[in-house]
Amino acid sequence: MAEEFEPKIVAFLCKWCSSAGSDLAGVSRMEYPANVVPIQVMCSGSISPLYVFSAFNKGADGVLVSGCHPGDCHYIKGNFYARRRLKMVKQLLEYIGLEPQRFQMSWVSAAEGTKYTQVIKDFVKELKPLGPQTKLRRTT
Amino acid sequence: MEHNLYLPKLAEITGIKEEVAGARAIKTFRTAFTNGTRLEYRCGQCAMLSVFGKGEAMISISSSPLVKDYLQFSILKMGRVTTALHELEVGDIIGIRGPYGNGFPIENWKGKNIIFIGGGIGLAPIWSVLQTTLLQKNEYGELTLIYGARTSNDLVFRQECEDLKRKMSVFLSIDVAEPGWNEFVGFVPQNVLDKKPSPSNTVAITCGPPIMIKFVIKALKDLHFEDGQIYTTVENKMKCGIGKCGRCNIGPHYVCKDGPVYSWAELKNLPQEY
Amino acid sequence: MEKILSKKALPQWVKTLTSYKVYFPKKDKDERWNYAEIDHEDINLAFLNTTLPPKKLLFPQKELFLEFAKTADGDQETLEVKEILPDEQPVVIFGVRPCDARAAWLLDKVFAGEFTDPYYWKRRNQTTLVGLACDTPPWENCFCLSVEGSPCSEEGLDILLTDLGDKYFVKSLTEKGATLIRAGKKVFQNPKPEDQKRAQAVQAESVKKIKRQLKDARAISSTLKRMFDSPLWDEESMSCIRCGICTYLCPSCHCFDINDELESASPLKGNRVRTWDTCQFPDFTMHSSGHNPRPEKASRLRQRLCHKFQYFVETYDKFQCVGCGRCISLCPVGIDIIKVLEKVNQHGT
Amino acid sequence: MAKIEDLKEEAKKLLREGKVKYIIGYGVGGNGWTAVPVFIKKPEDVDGLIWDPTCVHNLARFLVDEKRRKAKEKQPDARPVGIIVKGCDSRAIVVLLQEKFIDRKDVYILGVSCEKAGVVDDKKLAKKLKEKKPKKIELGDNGQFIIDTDGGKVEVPVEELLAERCLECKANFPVIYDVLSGDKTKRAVDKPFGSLEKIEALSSEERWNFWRAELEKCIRCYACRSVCPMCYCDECVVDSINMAVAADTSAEEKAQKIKWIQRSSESSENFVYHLVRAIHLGGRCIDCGECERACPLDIPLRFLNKKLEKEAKDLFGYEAGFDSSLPALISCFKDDDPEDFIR
Repeated sequence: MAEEFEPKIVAFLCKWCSSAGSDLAGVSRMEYPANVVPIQVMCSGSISPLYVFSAFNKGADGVLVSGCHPGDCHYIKGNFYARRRLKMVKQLLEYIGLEPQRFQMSWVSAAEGTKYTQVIKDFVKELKPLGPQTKLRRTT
Repeated sequence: MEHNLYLPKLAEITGIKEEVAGARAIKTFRTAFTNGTRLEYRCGQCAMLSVFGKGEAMISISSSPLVKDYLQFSILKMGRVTTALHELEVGDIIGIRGPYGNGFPIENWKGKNIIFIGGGIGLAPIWSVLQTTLLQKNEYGELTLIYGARTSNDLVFRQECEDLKRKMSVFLSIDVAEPGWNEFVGFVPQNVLDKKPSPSNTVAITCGPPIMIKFVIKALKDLHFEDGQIYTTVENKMKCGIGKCGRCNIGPHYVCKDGPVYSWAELKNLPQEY
Repeated sequence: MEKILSKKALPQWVKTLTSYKVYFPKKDKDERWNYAEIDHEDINLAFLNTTLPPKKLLFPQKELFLEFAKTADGDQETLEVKEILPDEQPVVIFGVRPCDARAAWLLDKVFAGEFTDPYYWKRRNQTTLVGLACDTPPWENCFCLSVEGSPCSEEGLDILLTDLGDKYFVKSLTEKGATLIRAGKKVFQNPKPEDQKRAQAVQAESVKKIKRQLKDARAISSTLKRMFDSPLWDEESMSCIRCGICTYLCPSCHCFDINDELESASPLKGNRVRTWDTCQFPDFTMHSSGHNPRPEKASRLRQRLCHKFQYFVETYDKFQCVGCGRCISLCPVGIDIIKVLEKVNQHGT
Repeated sequence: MAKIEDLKEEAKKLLREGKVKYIIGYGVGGNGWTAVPVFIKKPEDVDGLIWDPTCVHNLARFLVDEKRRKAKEKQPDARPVGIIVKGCDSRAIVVLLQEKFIDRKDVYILGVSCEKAGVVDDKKLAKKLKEKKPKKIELGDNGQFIIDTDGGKVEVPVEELLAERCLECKANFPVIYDVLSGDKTKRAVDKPFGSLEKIEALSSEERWNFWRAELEKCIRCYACRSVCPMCYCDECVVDSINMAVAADTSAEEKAQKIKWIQRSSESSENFVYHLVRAIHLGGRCIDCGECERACPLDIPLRFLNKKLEKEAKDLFGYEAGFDSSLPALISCFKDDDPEDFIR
């Protein structure tokens, strides 16, 4: 059986919620695909669109930005700003022709270990049929 | 196709001496080519050092051409490549291509007194000439070194300068007084005016920050030095080193190829854009 | 060697050039042309001039110099540096206007001399330039006559075609040109005497049609020498927006930058790459200390004009400007090199 | 198009009384008929000012240069700068004010109304006139441009030559001004985002092939960034070469500056550059169309910013450049901002 395509996902996880959620999933020995390269950031609001474009440029097959649920943000408004800014990023990426499923956003609180694994499982399942991301990847 | 000019030769770092610590760190590197070859060069010429992955930087060769077993560079930590160089250790491999530039015309200074006037890292290009004239002491007149830096911690080749005092007159200076400092306090141009070197049968070489060179030349003119007796180096930004990439020019001259050493008689007629 | 080539036979000639990579001016959109590798249908030379000059094929925006890679076997790390030269591939560029070919001839001077540039010369030696004389000036800002060029000049070209209506008068100028003609020999006919006369007539006629003019350009060189500190540069560069159009689109501008571009940091792998650079960007001359000999727009407009009309003249006794007019027509704020130089002349006298 | 005689009188008065340092306006360019930016310092030069359908430039760009020049002067001349603005340009000034980049007292705004016309797209004009060389262009009385060329007078309905942005114009007359020339008539715009439809109608693959073919041509001359009044950063984050170095910038800072993209115009990195620029203009771009006009290779850059302008309006009800007291698009939010895409 040809060795199956394993998508590489870069996930920006907010330190206070999503990163803690992923730790909880780990501590509770939950099974979920190991395709994720987690990058812990102080807040989902600190994600500059340049990080997303650069991740795709450096070869990511999927990018996830995960932050706290609205109202839980340690900095009160960070995730609200992220929601608006990254919606613009999503619309722009779709507009230039990148497969929409490649860029996802999610709210995962520190207690939602299971939701974190579910988000990752769904994400990998959606990315597999798409194959490697060749559009924004640097070739030379 | 003969040798590709842009292709650096690999060299190993054989020795690193930390001259100055702190923000304006300076280190002296000794290098030897991995294939054992030598570099034929004149004092005052430069070489393009490559740190692969970071880029290239044009650095003047501070060792004398008469010294055969190493090539020495004194490097101030300033930007991307020089910072990368400061992070290297003995045994690491860098690239060296060159030599570039015209170098000092020391062959027509036989029998003349020579005054070296340096500021900060400006002593590096001077050191090559100073060592060469020192090794052939009998062919030249009296040698004098006037060298200064912001603080005593910023003085390069500090120990070597102290040893030099036995062979030639050395006048050090720092910009602001410090406890335990008994030599001149003030800027290098003031130190030159204070020491009043005589212009008869003398050549003056000055290297350092552009602002210091400007005032040193003014000071030497006040001491009745002729334009042709004053030499300096122009340190413009360089990338190719062979007069093609177009950036280091002052007027029609490409400093990397036609310079960096200029007498004030020549430099005076070129546009003052350096 | 002079020949006649009927316009209909042009595609046959191109078909015989199997070992060459063939470029023709291709219409992008709205009357804009650029050189592109052709597929055999759209071969025609009814074009004005290309936005990007043939320089982009001789001196590309990106040129790989060398490749470096660190391979770790055990704790022993070895660094390997490999030279990358442009690949062996003979190239033919059709539809080169005489001014752009003259610019290539100027670049030959820059990249030769005491230090020859192996990358430029590898491409230049394997490229054959087939010129097309301008019977009418392609653009309104052409002023090749004023800078010692002409609509039918031959410098830098291997073959010069002159349009005689339904056929071309073909003049081979170099060995490379001759081999190209020999490759398609049965396609050509021998010229009759009246063809030669017609060709000279067309060329003489084209010289009269150049509208824009830069009066006594040679006098400008000496005037520029005295104008270094003139306030004219501030006034004229006030509207400049410091972009790279006038230099990147200029057929004879050759400034470049060399940088290391990483594929991966550890293990270290990447290339040293040459890319176009422009004297209009502040970082062109900025020392890493932040000191910049040319900090303001004025000093950079002065550099661009002095390099082309004074420094190059003092070094090679030639203007580095070929009068193609691209920098005039494509400048977003309409800085006109002819107008500025005319003001230099007025200021000078 | 408004006749700007009243504006010229105002300009002469301002210069005579020394109320403004200089006036940024449009003058006749090198080819004798198209407009170029001019900087008028003396009252007698004011007659050189023109206002016609070739005044395409967004002069607000030069307020950025003025601010940089003033920052370097030892004793800065605090007088405002006079500037002639069309409707779209005035919205650029509003955004600069909204972002506190310039103060209102720094600018004396001489507004001109486009009324029922706008500016001409030079490519449409060239296609229409073919070989004829234009010498002058004016607005006729009943909705047509009168162009006299070396082959006689040509009359063309306004809609056929207007620049795309004028066909979708939201501000026929300046939204902010000290003096206004011409009356406040609006031209009806049926589809404010009509030009986007042909791209949005394409499939995802087709859109990708369209943008890849276009952005592959980019030679990184950065004219789109240099001509844009909203691109006023001293150091562009996505530009691998320019860095604002001051005397106290440490060596580590210079060494550790991240090169997000390389300097060679490699296709995927052209995307990163243009996408980051488009996002940084989200909710700030006022569609003056200068980036597309300046691009020497005719990359349709306007469509990147126009898309985000449409998203900002549809998703967040935000329109740039109308109210300088509003917070910027991405520095505010609403509770009902869309979050359907969030899991």
